[in-house]
Formats: sequence, structure tokens, C-alpha cells
Amino acid sequence: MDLSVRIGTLTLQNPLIAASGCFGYGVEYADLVDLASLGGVAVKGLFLEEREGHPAPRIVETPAGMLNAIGLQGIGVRRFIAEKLPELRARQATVIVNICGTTLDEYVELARILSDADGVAALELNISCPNIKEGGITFGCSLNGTFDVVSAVRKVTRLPVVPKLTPNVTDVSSFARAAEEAGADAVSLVNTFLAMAIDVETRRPKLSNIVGGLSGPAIRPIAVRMVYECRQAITIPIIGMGGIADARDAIEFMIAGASAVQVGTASFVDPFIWPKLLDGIRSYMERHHVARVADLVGTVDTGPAAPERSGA
Amino acid sequence: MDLSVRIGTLTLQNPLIAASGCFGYGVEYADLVDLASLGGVAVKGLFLEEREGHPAPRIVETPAGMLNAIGLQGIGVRRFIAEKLPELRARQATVIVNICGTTLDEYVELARILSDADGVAALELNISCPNIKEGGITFGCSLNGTFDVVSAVRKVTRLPVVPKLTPNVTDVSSFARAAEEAGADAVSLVNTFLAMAIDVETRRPKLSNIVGGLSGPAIRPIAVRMVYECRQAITIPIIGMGGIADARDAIEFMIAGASAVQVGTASFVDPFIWPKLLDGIRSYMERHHVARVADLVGTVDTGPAAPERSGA
Amino acid sequence: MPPVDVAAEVTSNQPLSADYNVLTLAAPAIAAAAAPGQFVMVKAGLGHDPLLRRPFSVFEVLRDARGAPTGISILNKRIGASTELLYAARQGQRLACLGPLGQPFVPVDPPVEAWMVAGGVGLAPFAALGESLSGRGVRATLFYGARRAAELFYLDFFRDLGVELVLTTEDGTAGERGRITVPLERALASRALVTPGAPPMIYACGPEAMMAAAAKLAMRYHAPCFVSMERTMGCGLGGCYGCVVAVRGPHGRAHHVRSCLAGPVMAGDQILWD
Amino acid sequence: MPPVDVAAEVTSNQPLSADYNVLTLAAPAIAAAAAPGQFVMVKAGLGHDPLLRRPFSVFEVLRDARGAPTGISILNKRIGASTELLYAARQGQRLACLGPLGQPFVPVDPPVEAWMVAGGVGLAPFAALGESLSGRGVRATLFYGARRAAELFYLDFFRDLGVELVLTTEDGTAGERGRITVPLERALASRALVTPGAPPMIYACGPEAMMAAAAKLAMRYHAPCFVSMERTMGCGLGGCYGCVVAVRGPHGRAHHVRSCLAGPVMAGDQILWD
Ligand SMILES: Cc1cc2nc3c(=O)[nH]c(=O)nc-3n(C[C@H](O)[C@H](O)[C@H](O)COP(=O)(O)OP(=O)(O)OC[C@H]3O[C@@H](n4cnc5c(N)ncnc54)[C@H](O)[C@@H]3O)c2cc1C
Ligand SMILES: Cc1cc2nc3c(=O)[nH]c(=O)nc-3n(C[C@H](O)[C@H](O)[C@H](O)COP(=O)(O)OP(=O)(O)OC[C@H]3O[C@@H](n4cnc5c(N)ncnc54)[C@H](O)[C@@H]3O)c2cc1C
Ligand SMILES: Cc1cc2nc3c(=O)[nH]c(=O)nc-3n(C[C@H](O)[C@H](O)[C@H](O)COP(=O)(O)O)c2cc1C
Ligand SMILES: Cc1cc2nc3c(=O)[nH]c(=O)nc-3n(C[C@H](O)[C@H](O)[C@H](O)COP(=O)(O)O)c2cc1C
Ligand code: FES
Ligand code: FES
Repeated sequence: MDLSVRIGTLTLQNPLIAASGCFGYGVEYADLVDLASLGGVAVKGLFLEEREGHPAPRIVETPAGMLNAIGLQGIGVRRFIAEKLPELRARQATVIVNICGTTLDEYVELARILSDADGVAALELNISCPNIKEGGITFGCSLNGTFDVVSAVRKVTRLPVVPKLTPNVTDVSSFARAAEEAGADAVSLVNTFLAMAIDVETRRPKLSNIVGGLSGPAIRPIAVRMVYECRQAITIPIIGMGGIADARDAIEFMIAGASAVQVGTASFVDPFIWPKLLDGIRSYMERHHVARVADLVGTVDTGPAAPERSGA
Repeated sequence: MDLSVRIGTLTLQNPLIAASGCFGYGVEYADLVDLASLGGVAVKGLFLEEREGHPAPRIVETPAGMLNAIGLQGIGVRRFIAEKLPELRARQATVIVNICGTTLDEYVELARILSDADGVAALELNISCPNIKEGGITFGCSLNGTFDVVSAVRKVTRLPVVPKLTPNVTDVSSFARAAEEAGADAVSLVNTFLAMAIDVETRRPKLSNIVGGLSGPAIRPIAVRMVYECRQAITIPIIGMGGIADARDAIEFMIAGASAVQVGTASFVDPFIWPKLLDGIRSYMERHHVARVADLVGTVDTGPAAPERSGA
Repeated sequence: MPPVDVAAEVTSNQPLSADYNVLTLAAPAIAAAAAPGQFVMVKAGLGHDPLLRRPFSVFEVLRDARGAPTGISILNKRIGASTELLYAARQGQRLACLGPLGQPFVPVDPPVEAWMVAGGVGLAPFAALGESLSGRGVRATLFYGARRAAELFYLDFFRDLGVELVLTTEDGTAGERGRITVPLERALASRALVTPGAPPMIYACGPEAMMAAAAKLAMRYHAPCFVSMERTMGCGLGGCYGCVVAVRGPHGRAHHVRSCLAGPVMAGDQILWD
Repeated sequence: MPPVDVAAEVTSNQPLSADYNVLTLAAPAIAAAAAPGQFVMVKAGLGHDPLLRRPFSVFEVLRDARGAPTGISILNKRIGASTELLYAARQGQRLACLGPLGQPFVPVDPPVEAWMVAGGVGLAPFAALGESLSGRGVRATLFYGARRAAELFYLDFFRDLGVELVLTTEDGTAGERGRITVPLERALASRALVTPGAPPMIYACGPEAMMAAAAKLAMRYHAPCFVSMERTMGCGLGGCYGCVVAVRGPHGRAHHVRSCLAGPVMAGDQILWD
């Protein structure tokens, strides 16, 4: 059974990636999860510099989902390389570094620095964080911005470049196309949905940042639709995510068109989810006689069955 | 205690409206719910002509939500006026008719016909149905289209005109502004989120229409955020909806900026929800010494408390 | 009478197999009004996941010693989130239960015979129907197919009512091996030879393919046939238009009717089986 | 030892009031490793609503007749969806329980005295801490405030340990009327007069305003103070950065630390109370 997945020049041993911002810098989980057994570890979004992020409350639960407004607290790229990367390398993790900038130059500099570091497998460009104005969302909500940041980074690195798209747009597939045209090796989607919760007793927002990003099972059907749409628009691989909580959900994303998947919120609920997901995918493949996990990708059958589909 | 709500020239006795497509033509519920006790009844989306809609399966449950792709099955405006409106009038329902067209002319004709009918309180322009290409979504996803359809309908009717906005856009508040500029008396938001679910055993979409609209508690935090954004962009009333399942949720929408609210999916779970919602709002107003429900609208306090809000 | 919503206490939960159980619910008002073939909408679990209620046929109408209706039972088959919770429901727990809903089976009177055709959990409406038929003195047969012998339930119940049993299992562990529509067809054919012009009334509930086959056999042998359609339901009350079945429309065109109002029991010859 | 995740059986559910209960959970591995002040992450309910686990202090460490750890208890206060489900949990049910997590209270040894300051459900970490202190022979006092007499729990438990009790209630139905920080301040002041230079160790858990007041009093009287911070937690493992507390940073600036890793027990004088 072949579980491997190709993202540009990178081969992941399996399609399961810990989602950025949901797995710390990976090292927090080193004693709980065999990092080497994951397809990849997308570490918490990094800026060039250290950031303290937003004050608490930073998270609030909503029906089948959660809002977060962490504000990209982080140790900055240099401390990451010095303090975290060695352990990740020692644990044989496939490290995907999620990078965030305020300007195009910052993305380029981050890409340069990380390309020189040992043990980085790919760059995920966070141009979709809904929680901070500077988190690249200005790039992520404009087709030109998306194109520009991807091509600028593309020029300075040999690492696979994977822009992470926001779902908070009218037509996500046009952003996927812009990314592809700019030379991306893959796209990640979705980041969180801009959302809000209000405490009716105090009439104050439940998050210190007023708005935050919605993740978790609640968003899964929207994310699956977006993966499906993008699969039809581009030929580079898609890394799909949004609410995956079990193997069936992961397979749903792959059938919709994702070559690999990330899991975030559900790994909060069950930090030991990884081997369960892998076993579930394996037994599904056995049951359905699928030899290579890549053979599942984009196989959704929208064929006959619906004669009145166009709305008679 | 004053629960009344003004929408243009119309006064609703309270802010609770049965959401379009979730309450049939209202008559189905006449023996279960005192229709006269509702602020309004938004009937199922009507085209000029009868439509059969999509084949089953039309609905599928998702975490804390549901997808639907009904495809606007309906009896057409003339049969509605002849067969349903008299009973609604007899039951003293405040009838909001949700209208859908393929062309601008169809909206105009629907508005003309309904303006001449006795017992119609307002028109809700469905320019946001995600399930059919002709359901006005081409208008609802373009600022010009939204402006044009609202101003065309505005010219031919004295009834309050309430375009219903889609959440599947990058910046919903610009659509609210276009609607306001075109002369809308209020805006309704949100319609459902375009979404998808796949049966992994068959690899087929779970809906006959492939994609459908996500509603229910899952979407509430996104809908609340959109109401909050629109409240800052326009001065006409907002009718808010998306996942309201109890009085607290309804109040959350009002505090975010909605003058009235619609309830759809939750009324499937509990068809007897209406008096419970009203009691809950009343006791909240008592507890918080709110004399007029209108005094709650848009009172979310985003004031001090978050010094690092801009993302230090 | 309009349906009522009851916070029904679970008075017992009887497992029948690893997947099937019978829940009895205290709900006198529903029990008093329910007719065989009608259904209830049950909310399993608190919170919003699972979100919607689920439709269940009224299995038995429960009565106290004096015959007064006290509640209903449902035959539950575990296939997903809600039915899983109902399989694990505990005595004393309360479940929101709305009903009775929908169109019941159209009853017959002697000398017309009644043939009930059940596949798997499709047995659900036939306990109540069998009782009603036996009360009317109608000669009744239950054609009942399941995967294996251990999934054929309530046989003694039907025997005690005087209902004749024709059984099939997919693995041959009880009755004939194969599909239930095979003995049904045989019976129709032989009856047509023996007593032509006196077809039985056929009632069917089970997988859609089984019901389609039964309905087509009935048409072939000119027997009336009612089936209990299964559709995902949003509301059970006609509000959502989620539960439609395609039937022959006024001008020969397909027409979508809501199975929660026009059904679940519908005339088999009106349905556009695909 | 890294934390473990146990499908812990509920071995009992003891209601203490209309809002409080104590759940005992079979979880030997967690019990064996837990130190006072640590917490567990518990998943209430199946399905995705509620979605996340919730943090609960280890209330008691349960042992069998031979003293071997068998499980833990949690003191649960019903305030929302998950705590509602835990209030209603039934014996025999299983709950996913991850732990032990976080930094425990830093213990003291005689002759240092220990003063525990609890507000409401903030009592939770002090049963285990009281036991541990009493095992070390530390003289301990529990300052314990609640809304009313009926919400002061486990008093005999602490008395049996030899812990001195100072009680307050908001309505005056037991102990002094008012806030628990009032007698705390009085005690600190009088002790400073009587035995200056020998401050007690102060441990506080309760509403943030109470802990802030206790921490500030401690600073004023030069007593060491640890508080157990309460933040909404996504993961409990350092993965989400949801649970931060603002502390004095390296260059005097505010610095956010994750209370699930650096806490929940933290030095009161390091926290930037607002
Ligand atoms: C009128 C009527 C009467 C019924 N009576 C009974 C009864 O007496 N006993 C009983 O056990 N069941 C009965 N059913 C079926 C029952 O409603 C479904 O089994 C139940 O809704 C499944 O819920 P779930 O949450 O367990 O599964 P879900 O998690 O909702 O679904 C599990 C899987 O089954 C599929 N599925 C779910 N519901 C349906 C459906 N209605 N049709 C086709 N596929 C579906 C889903 O797509 C999914 O793949 C009846 C249905 C109807 C319409
Ligand atoms: C380290 C730690 C130990 C804890 N120990 C205990 C314990 O032993 N016993 C106990 O009963 N509780 C304890 N708590 C608190 C407990 O975790 C919360 O009461 C619980 O998460 C509430 O969940 P819920 O689903 O019932 O409420 P929800 O529905 O999640 O919330 C109900 C309301 O309370 C607010 N709320 C929820 N959680 C918090 C929070 N952590 N801080 C502030 N407001 C909140 C919500 O915004 C909402 O308004 C502890 C918390 C922490 C961080
Ligand atoms: C607490 C939290 C922090 C996150 N931080 C980041 C981040 O730093 N960079 C990023 O690209 N995405 C971030 N995300 C988004 C996730 O990587 C993921 O796209 C999203 O949560 C959807 O997946 P899920 O539903 O499995 O969580 C964060 C999500 C959460 C919940
Ligand atoms: C089954 C179904 C049918 C709907 N039909 C319509 C419709 O005809 N016209 C319309 O404007 N909105 C329609 N909607 C959208 C709802 O009116 C509402 O905007 C949406 O469901 C969000 O609210 P809720 O979460 O309370 O259901 C439909 C929704 C559902 C679930
Ligand atoms: S289930 Fe809603 S219309 Fe039938
Ligand atoms: S709870 Fe997730 S980092 Fe602390």
C-alpha cells in the first residue's frame, strides 16, 4: 500500500500533516506523538520577529467549531531555527514552516533565511490569517497580491512553496489559479473563516480581538466544496483542511481533490488522533482496493444520477 | 416592553421571522404555531412559474448544520396568491414574500404582481440562493447586479424591499451598501454557505445537486460577524439570521446589529420554538432593563479592554 | 389532530442484536392518535451534533392494563450518529418525540387479504399494522427478509396475531436463501392462477430497491400496493421540502411531493422508481 | 512522564448541590502521576457539540485499600454545556480524560505554614494539596469563600486533615459575610505583627479578581504566593496558544505564556493583573 504524496520536489510518506498553529512548534508534542510518523508538521506561523499576539480570551467554542484570535504570537524565525529546528530534525519530522509577513520583502527574507536552514522541507505562505491586519491577509484577498507574494518567494527558494488560501473570498479557485501561475508547488486550503461571538450578558465580544477565525467540523462542508472547486481549476496538488476529525473526513477531502490533508482543531480534542487517522485510511484503502493513496485524489463521481441537476 | 421593529414603512410586532424555505408557505404550520404571534413569516422562495426543484437527496446533515439543495421547488406566484395567501391573511400572518428570478424583468414582474395582491407585507429579494444558477445568485455576487435588481424592484413597488444577501463573497458590507444606495428598506443576511459533502463509500456527492447550502448553528459565528460588519456600513435595518437556535442566539444577532432575526434550521428541530424565543427575549429584556427591543440593536461594546487588539 | 411534541421518557430499551433495539417511550397523546404507518420525529442527544430529529415508524402502540394508550415503541437500527445514541439510550432518559406524522397505511377489510413485505428494519410499521389487521379479521401474511436468522425479530409476535410468515435470509440461515421478493413473486403468480381477480393488498417497507420490486410485481399482478418511503427529513412537517419523492404529475411529468405530508405511505404505482 | 489519555469509567457521581457534583473516574495511570494543582482535560459528550475538552483540576487522588492509586475525582460546577453533561454523567459511562497536565503547586515544608485561599469551585485543587501538606506535617489553613453556606463543601474532609478553616459567604449564611480576602488580609496583618519575617506560603484558586487580590496582599506582606490561573483552553498541551497569561517579560514588557504549560499554577507576583 502506497501512502506517499508528492508536493513539488517533496515526497511525504503519508498525507497527514499537523496544521499550522495547532501543533505549536511540533516539539511540544515530541513525547506524545512520533513526529517521524507524520506526513508533515506545519509549525506555528512565524514572522521575522517575535510577537506577543493578542491578549486572552483568544479562543471560544462555537457549535462544532471554535474561534481563535491568537494574533500569531511567536518566537520569530531566528529563534525558531536556533531553538526548535534542531529537535524537530532529531525527531525526523518533515517540517513545513508557515511564514507570515507584513510586506512582500518580509516574505522574501523569511524564505531566504529558511532556505538556508537545515531541516526545512517546505514553506507554507500564510497569506490568510484572519486575525491580524498584517498577517498577509491583504495579499490573500487580492489576486495580484497572491500572485506577487508567491512569485517573489518562488524566486528566492528551491523549497516547495505552498501558499495557504483564505476561504473568505467570493471565488477561491481564482486565487488557486493565481498561485499556480505564480509558480506555487501546491496550495493549502482553507484557513479559518472570519467570525465573531458576543457574550450577550456583557454585550462584549467573546474574543479580545473582537473577531477571530472559525475552525473545526462546523466548516468542513464549506472547505470540501472549496477543495472540489480548486481541483477543477488547477493542476498542482492541494493540501486540504478544515474540520477533519476522523479518517472518513480525511478521505472525503482527498476524494474532493486534496492530495494531502492537515488536521488542526480535532487534534486538540484528541492529541493521539494520528495513528487512528492512518489506520482508518489504510483500512479504507484495503476495503476499497486502492493501492496508492494518490489514486483517491479527486475521484469524486459527479456523473449521471442527477438529471435535474441544473434546476428544472 | 416594546418588542416592535420597523422595517421601512412596515412595523413588525416582534423581531422573530420564520426564515424563507424553512416554513413552507406558512400554511403548513397554521395548526401548530399561532402565525399571528410571529413578527413575520417569510414564505418559500417563489418564481413566476412552478418549479419541481432538484431530485432527492436534497438535504444532508453535517456537524451542527445541514446542507440543502432543494432547488427552489415551488408553486409559482399566481398559485401562491390564489391558494396560500388567503389562509395566511385569515390567520393574520405578516407575510414576507421571498422572490427569485432568472432575469431582472422577472423580479420586476414578481414585485408588480405581489404589490397588487392583498396581504403581502414586504418583499424579500432572493439574490443569494446557492443551489441554482438562475436563483439570482448572479445578481447577488455582483455589486452592479445587486444595485440594479434592487433599484428596478424599488421603482415598481411601495412594499418594503429587502434584498437577501449571500455570505459567499469577500466583502458582504459592500453589497449591503449597494443595496442601501439602490433604495432597499432593509437587508436580510445571511443566506446559506455554498458547501458539499461526499459519501466516501460511493465517492458520490451526498446531494443530487452536488453542492448545497450550509445552514444551522455551525454558521452562526460567521453570520454574526457579517451582521456586525454590515451594521457599520449601512443605516437601514438588518434582518439577521444563520444558526439561531435559542433566545440568546437571537439576542446576539441583535446586539451585533440586526433589528429583526429569522430562524430556519432550528425550527426544524423544534417547530414549537417561537414562544420560547419570545419568552427568552422578554426575560432578557427584563433582566437587563431594556425597554424597547430596538434599544439592543448594534449595542455590542467593542470599547476598551483590548489594548493589544491591533496585534502587537 | 395536529402532532404533539412530547419529552418522552424512555421506559425501556431492549437490545435485539448488536445493531437493533426496541425503545419504549411514554407518550400517551401520541399513542392515542397514531395509526399504523405513521411516524415520529425523535431528537437524539443534546446539543447541536447530531442536529436534526430523525424519523421513526411507530412500531407498537403500548397500552396499560385497561387498554388505554400509554406510549409507543420504536424499532431502531444503528447506522449513524442518532441511531447510535438511541441504541445506547437509558431508561429514565427523555427524548423529544414529535408525532404522529404522515399518512398511515390504508387499511383493508375481509375478504381482502393483506400481504406485508418487510426488508430489515422495514419491519417497523408492521407490528402496529399487523395488530390492526388482525383486529379487523383480515387474513395477513408477512413476507420478511433479513441478512441472517439472528436479524429476524418479533416472529412470535406475528405468529400470535395469526399472521402467516414467509421468511428469507441473505445467508440462508432461516427461511429461503435470497431476496424476499422471490417468494412474493411466487405467491402472487400462484395466487393469480388459483383465485384470479382477488388480489391481496400489498404493503411494503424496506430498502428502496425492494419496495420498487414489490410495487412493480404488484402492478404486474394488478394488486394494490402501498409502500413506506424513506427520505432524509429535515422537519417532518412540510416546511423544508427536503423529503420529496418523484411521482407521476398532472401532465405525465415528474412531480415532487413531500413524503412527510403525502407519505411516508404512498401508492406504489404513483411513484417514479428510477 | 508524558500525560496519558484514558477512557475513564465514571465510578460514581455525587451531587453536592444543584450546581456542584463530584465525579470519580477510574484512571490509575493518571492518579499515579498527578500532583496537587495539576489538571486533566475531559471530553464531555459524544459528537462535535460540545467540541473541545475542558480542563478540570485533580480534586482527589483515589486509592484502593492498599493505598495504590486507582483514579481521581473532579469537583465540577455546572456553568455551560460540558459541565452540564458532567453534572448529569452516569456511573458506568466512559469519559476521555487526558492528564496529568501542567505545573503543580510548589509544596512547602515545616515550619513554613500554608494558607490556601479558595473561592467557589476554586476549592478544586485544595483537597489534594491539603492532603499532601498534611502528609508533610505542614500547618495549613483554608480560607474558603462561597455564595452561601450550602455551597461550602468538604469542610469535614479538611477538618479531618487538621486544616484550619476560615469561611466566608456572600449572604452571611456561614462564616463571615463578605469576601474571603477580608479575613485573609486581617490574618496577614496580624501575623505580620506577631511573627514578622515568617510569612506563610499562600496558594490561591478562584475568580480572577480574588486571585489578583490575594496575590497583591501577598506582595504587600512579602509572602510567596502561587495562584491557579483559569483560561479557556484549546488543547492543554501547548499546541494552540489559546490559554495565555500576561506576565512580566524579560525587558519589563508584557509577555504571554501558555498557562497549560507554564501554569496553571503560577507565581502571583509575575502575573500582570489588569
Ligand atoms: C418515515 C421514516 C420512518 C423510518 N422509520 C425507521 C424505523 O422505524 N427504524 C429505524 O431504525 N429507522 C427508520 N427510518 C430511518 C431512520 O430515520 C434513519 O436510519 C436515521 O435517520 C439515521 O440517522 P443516523 O443519525 O443514525 O444516521 P446518519 O448519521 O444521519 O446517517 C448514516 C448514513 O446513512 C445515510 N442515511 C441517513 N438517513 C438516511 C435516510 N433516511 N435514507 C437514506 N440514507 C440515509 C446517511 O447519508 C449516512 O451515510 C425511517 C425513516 C423514515 C423516513
Ligand atoms: C486549569 C483549570 C482547571 C479547572 N478546574 C476546574 C474544576 O476543577 N472544576 C470546575 O468546575 N471547573 C474547572 N475549571 C473551569 C472549567 O474548565 C470551565 O468551567 C469549563 O470549561 C466550562 O465548560 P462548559 O462547557 O460547561 O461551559 P461553556 O459553555 O464553555 O461556557 C459557559 C460560559 O462560561 C464561560 N467560560 C467557559 N470557560 C471559561 C473559562 N475557562 N474561563 C472563563 N470563562 C469561561 C464561557 O465564555 C461561557 O460564557 C478549570 C479551568 C482551568 C483552566
Ligand atoms: C488556534 C489556531 C491557530 C492557528 N494558527 C495558524 C497559523 O499560525 N498559521 C496558519 O496558516 N493557520 C493557522 N490556523 C489555521 C489552521 O492551520 C487550519 O487552517 C484551520 O484551523 C482549519 O483546520 P481545522 O478545522 O482542522 O482546525 C490556526 C488555527 C487555530 C485553530
Ligand atoms: C431547506 C432550506 C430551504 C431554504 N430555502 C430558501 C429560499 O427559498 N429562499 C431563501 O431566501 N432562503 C432559503 N433558505 C435559507 C434560509 O432562509 C436561511 O437564510 C438560512 O437557512 C440560514 O438560517 P438558519 O441557519 O436559521 O437556517 C433555505 C434554507 C434551508 C435550510
Ligand atoms: S421533511 Fe421537511 S418537508 Fe418533509
Ligand atoms: S491550551 Fe493550548 S496552548 Fe495552552
